[in-house]
Amino acid sequence: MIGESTLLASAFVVPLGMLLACLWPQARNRMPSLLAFAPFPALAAVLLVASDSSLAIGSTRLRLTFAMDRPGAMLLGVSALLWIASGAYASQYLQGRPNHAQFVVCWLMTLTGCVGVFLAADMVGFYFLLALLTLGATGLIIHHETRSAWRAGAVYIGLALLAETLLLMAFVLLAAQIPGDSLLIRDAAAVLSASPQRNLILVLLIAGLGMKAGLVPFHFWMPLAYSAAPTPASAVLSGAVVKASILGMIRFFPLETALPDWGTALAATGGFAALYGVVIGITQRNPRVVLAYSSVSQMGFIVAIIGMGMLAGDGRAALAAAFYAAHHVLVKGALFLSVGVIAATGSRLLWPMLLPPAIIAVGLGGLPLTGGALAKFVADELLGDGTASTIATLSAVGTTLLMLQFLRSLANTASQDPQATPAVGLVWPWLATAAVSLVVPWTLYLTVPAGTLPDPLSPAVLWKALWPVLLGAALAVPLWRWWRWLPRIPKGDIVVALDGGMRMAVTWGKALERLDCVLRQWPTAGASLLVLTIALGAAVLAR
Amino acid sequence: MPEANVLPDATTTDGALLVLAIVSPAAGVLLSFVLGGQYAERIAAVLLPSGLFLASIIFVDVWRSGDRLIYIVGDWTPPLGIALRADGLSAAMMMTMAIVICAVAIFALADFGTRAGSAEARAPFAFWILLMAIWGAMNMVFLGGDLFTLYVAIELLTFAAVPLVCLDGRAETLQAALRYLLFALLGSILYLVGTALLYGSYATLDIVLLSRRIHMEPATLVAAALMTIGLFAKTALFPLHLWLPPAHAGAPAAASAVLSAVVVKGSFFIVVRLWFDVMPGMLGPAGAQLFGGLGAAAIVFGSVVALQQQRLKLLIAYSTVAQIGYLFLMFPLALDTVSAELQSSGALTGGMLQAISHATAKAAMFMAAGIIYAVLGHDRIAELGGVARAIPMTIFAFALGGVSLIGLPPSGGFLAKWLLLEAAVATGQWWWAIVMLAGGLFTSGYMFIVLSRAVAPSGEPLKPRVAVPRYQEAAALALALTSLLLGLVAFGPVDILQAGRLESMLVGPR
Amino acid sequence: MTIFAVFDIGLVVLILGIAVSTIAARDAFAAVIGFVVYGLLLSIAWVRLAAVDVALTEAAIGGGMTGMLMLGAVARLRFAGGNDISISLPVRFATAVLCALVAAGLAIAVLSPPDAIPTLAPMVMENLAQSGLGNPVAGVLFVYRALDTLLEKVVLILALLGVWSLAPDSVWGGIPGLRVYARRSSTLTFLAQLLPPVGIVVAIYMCWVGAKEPGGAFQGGTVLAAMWLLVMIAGLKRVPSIGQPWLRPLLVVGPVIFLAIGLAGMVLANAFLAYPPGYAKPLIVAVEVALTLSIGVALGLLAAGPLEQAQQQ
Amino acid sequence: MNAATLFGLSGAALVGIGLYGFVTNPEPLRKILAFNLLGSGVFLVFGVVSRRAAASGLGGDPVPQAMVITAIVVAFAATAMAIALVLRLLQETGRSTLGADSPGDTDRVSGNS
Repeated sequence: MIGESTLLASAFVVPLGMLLACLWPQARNRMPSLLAFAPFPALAAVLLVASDSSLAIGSTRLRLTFAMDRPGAMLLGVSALLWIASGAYASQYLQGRPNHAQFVVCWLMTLTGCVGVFLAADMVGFYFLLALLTLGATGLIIHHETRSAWRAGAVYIGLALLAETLLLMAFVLLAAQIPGDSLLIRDAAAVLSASPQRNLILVLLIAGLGMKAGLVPFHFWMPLAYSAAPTPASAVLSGAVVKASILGMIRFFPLETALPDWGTALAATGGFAALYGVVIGITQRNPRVVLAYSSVSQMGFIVAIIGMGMLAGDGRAALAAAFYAAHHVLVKGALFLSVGVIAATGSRLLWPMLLPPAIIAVGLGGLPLTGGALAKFVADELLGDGTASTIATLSAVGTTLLMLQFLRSLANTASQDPQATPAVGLVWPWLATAAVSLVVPWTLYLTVPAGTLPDPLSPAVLWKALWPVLLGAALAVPLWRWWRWLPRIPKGDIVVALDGGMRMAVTWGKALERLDCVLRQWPTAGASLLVLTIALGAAVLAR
Repeated sequence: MPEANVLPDATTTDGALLVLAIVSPAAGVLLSFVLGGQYAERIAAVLLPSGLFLASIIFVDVWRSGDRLIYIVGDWTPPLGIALRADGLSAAMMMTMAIVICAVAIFALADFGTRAGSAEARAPFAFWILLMAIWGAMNMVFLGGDLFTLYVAIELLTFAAVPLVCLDGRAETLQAALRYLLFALLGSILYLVGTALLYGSYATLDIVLLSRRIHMEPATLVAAALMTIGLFAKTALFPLHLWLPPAHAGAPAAASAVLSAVVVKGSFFIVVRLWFDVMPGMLGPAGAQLFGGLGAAAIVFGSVVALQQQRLKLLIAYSTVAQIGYLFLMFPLALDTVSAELQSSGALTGGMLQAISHATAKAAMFMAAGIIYAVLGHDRIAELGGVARAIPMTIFAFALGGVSLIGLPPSGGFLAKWLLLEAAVATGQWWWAIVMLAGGLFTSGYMFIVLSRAVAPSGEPLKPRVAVPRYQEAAALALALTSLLLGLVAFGPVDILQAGRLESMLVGPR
Repeated sequence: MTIFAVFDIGLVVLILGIAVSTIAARDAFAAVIGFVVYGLLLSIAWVRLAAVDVALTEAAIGGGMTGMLMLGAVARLRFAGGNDISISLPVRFATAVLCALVAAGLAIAVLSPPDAIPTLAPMVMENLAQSGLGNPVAGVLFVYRALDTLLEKVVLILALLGVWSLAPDSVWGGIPGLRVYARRSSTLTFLAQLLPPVGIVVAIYMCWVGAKEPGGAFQGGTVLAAMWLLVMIAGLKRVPSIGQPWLRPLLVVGPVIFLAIGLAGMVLANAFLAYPPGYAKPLIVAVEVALTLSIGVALGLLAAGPLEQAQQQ
Repeated sequence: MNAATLFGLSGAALVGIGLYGFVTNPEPLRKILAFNLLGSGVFLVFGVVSRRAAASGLGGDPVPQAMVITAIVVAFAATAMAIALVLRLLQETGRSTLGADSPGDTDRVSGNS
């Protein structure tokens, strides 16, 4: 239907148009107040476009296809909500700050990429929009232009481009397998499990998407980036942007066919990351860094869900992972926004202002009746009763603990001025996100036919969710008592290893440069020419 | 072989356009030379755009018909005479070079513009004539159907390029020009031996005739090796790149753009002609791997050394060294594993697209570097701070050029990389894929270094030393955008690169 | 072994010997002198190869003009400091081996001609009558491969432009820095007065005869250039400034006429660079005459070198 | 061995000699000289190609001869340009060297000085 494809197209064309409009200075100056409106077409598309409708641009032989599938729609919808709220937050945030033009451009670039990736149905489009996303996100991370921001940006873009390189290789390998000229992700996923290069492709996909998703050991960019970026940017980066890679996993991995080896490996990595994030996170003092480690943990958990799906060949994992991710989009976004709000709040208003983040933070650990509990409930079905389930419970305990640590560090960052009140323009987007994060998971649960209300509300389920939270809360007491004995781990933990690598790379680079110097001298170059002539002659002779 | 002596070649309708493409630059050179510096710019201003128009007509003609345009010069068919032929490769390259040269001409108005009524000045006089000469020489390279004509064409190219290097007369550029000239002469003389040997064996140097007659024998082998390496030297393929960095980095910005974007492609194009058209079956796996190995080494060395440069123009020059490497990866990738012949396949299309997208992107980057130099009075990368705020459009153009070099969609670089990677996968040569991907990462590395410096704030507000004319920035941006959107040719005329190649594909060596 | 064979072997040995000594000579001046002798010997070799046209060209340009150019440069470079590092013996040796290998490859190629040696000579002769020319080389240059010849003229103009463009801005429009012997040496003056009339006659003859016998525009032009240079060096005539109004038209007249006739061929004959039947010979002679002039001036100015003095007002 | 082959071989040898001089001799003028030797070797190869293809009463195939004439003129133009460059370099710097390292690298200490 024409109307549907127009709507689908407008989802990413509108932000793109706004991005291009930034070429004119007048438009650039007015853009901050319009940021919140950019994601509306995407939201409209999610609500109005039927699932499985698609839009193709280009010739028959090579084209870009956009389509709405169910996990994509779910993630796009909640992401659009977060983008709207954060956009509104940003327009207040930018007031009176320098260089907002740069911020706006990067913001719109990231938004276009984010929406586009959620809708992209072919590999070229996916790759392109992912690249756009990366470039925009890098711009957001370095926005403050401090030394640490530059470092975070460099680490981020380096890793992201490496990830995209791996993905490109995987895509080309997949394209070679697909019969005909199709480049659709759907067709790629279909041929993957039977492909002779399956293992290579899977390694490339897991590494590539894992890097972008912050899967341990590629997680180190997250704490750096999220603590360096401006608050609204951190919110969308941690909430919406990283989900692009989760969606990539859902779309590319052959979840319908059981691949036990790969499933186990993925689930184990994810589970490890879920716990690792907690363990490192509780040693941190900066609330943003704590949240970043929580993201490491949560993303690990989502990967574990996908891994379990692969292990069992259970297609439901796609929806479950998307559902869990959708919840995380909103919660993480709201929590990052609260960092900004609390920093502008004085002691007078502090306690009431801490309440909303407290609820949704602990909800992330699985507090009954929150979206978090619901997400965990949906995931539980896939995790079974074995090790995976134990890890899930451990992760719930740990997450609660981590979230309490977050709240504590958050309270410490409150404004020095006791009378300080945050601007209204900051507060309402934040409150709205928090409220939405509580309501939307339930709405989704009911509209996307996954189950009915009584299931997650039965007492057994409620208790199963509650006790890890209580245990986590109880553990917080000894943690804080002996907190100063904990080791001080720099944010990004293993990133320090990168410095050593850099030094080595520089040494190698210097060596190559010296060699180049020698090669560029006349006699050497002349001799090279002669050697090459002889070598080519020999090579052609040997034909 | 009596039938091989008679060519089906005959001048096609519109073949006269090919003559025009060669004659009009030549006439421009002669006319400007005699009328003097006051008119050189005006003549160029008329001829270069009409050259672009001409190139587009030829392009559309070839694309529509899917076949070659041919012109038999003097009505003497080869082997006695010379034929001009435009196949898809020539048409696409002609079009690209015309676009680049026109953009460079617009850019150069600022530095080499002549005021009406003033006395003849050296640099503008030389520049405009040399620019037209380069344009004509490139057309000759693309259209020439005879290996000796191609020799004259690349000599013409060299003689036009060398003075451009030292147009500002500083001692170091004179030295760079001398290096360039001497090494290029070595290259062309090696090429010339090859033509002598080939003529000795087949009594023709016509490309189509040769492709039918050629077979493995000692003289052909020696000729192939000498000609190829000679052309490598002129293309500055690693490790024969000694002349390129100082020459390209030292020349005035407009000249650097032409040298890097256009001139090196001339000798490269002849390599393609030689191996894909004249002797597709001669290279063999070992030779193809040698080509690929040199290309890979160029990518690694060029990129790593570029990463360590302290001056922007040198960095871009080394990036050219690396990008030239990409062009040679297509040889092993185009080699058909069964017939051991170079096939006009996706790899060829990818390689040529790489050449085209590099031409546009690199020209844009050199222009941007020239503007930066003009504004700051230096091009030290460490001190670029604040420049992005002073001249945002220029930095944007530079960044877009970088996007194309890195190979992000929708740039032409992406499409090229995709096609080459596809070929690598199809032929199971994964090592070239690794090199290509690593090269992309290196490229993003040096682009990040430059852009992060440019975006960073400066200590004190930057006072541009000169006011940069708007059209200069626009020329750079236009080229960068061309390069960025080049990937969209996938929706349209990408097939043109294969146009008119059927025949030479079918008649390989026996 | 015939007398010719002995002569050939002797010639080759001599050529190679001088070539080696030219490379090995410590003194640049000696090397250049060696090179001039070498050029003359080489033109004898070309006569032995039955290529009198080439022999004339080689003697005039390869030996004569190039040698003169080099001698002029050596004289100036005499006191130039150069501190290029010399190359170590092992590297020299390795390079020598590599060069020997490449030369050996070339030798193998030369030694293994195809069984039936292909040639275009019959085809050239068959069609030569149409053009009315008697010299097959001129036929190739001006009829069959006229495009190459035309382009090569453009190359010449471009090289000259390149040389001029090296000038510092201050002397643009000035005078090439040909070394002029202001103190008149009697022999030089005598020669400069005696030779030019003879040379001009020779040049005209060469140009004219080129249509049917060896000789032609190149050779004629070179003789013309040599005479002009002689006169200038002797100080009998001033070196012209490049701004002279007659200079540039003279330089391009050859290629322009060539180009014009070529283009006219598209209308009057049936192709670019084709001659209307019956008019081929006069047209070619006209082109040759114009080219002789242009080549003469171009070669002379190329030899005169870059600009060094501003034009005196 | 006939005369043509003899000259052809000497052409090959001259190419070798010229290449050696071109690569190893540091002075630009001597390189130019070596280039001319190399070039004349190449021309001799054309000569032998022409000579051995003698037919139709001609002493050699005229096509390669014509090519050599073209090439000689081009080589002369190249020599003139190179010498002009050397002389200009001398004028500017008082020296005539190609520089051991790339002259563009003024910011960096050259690798071998």
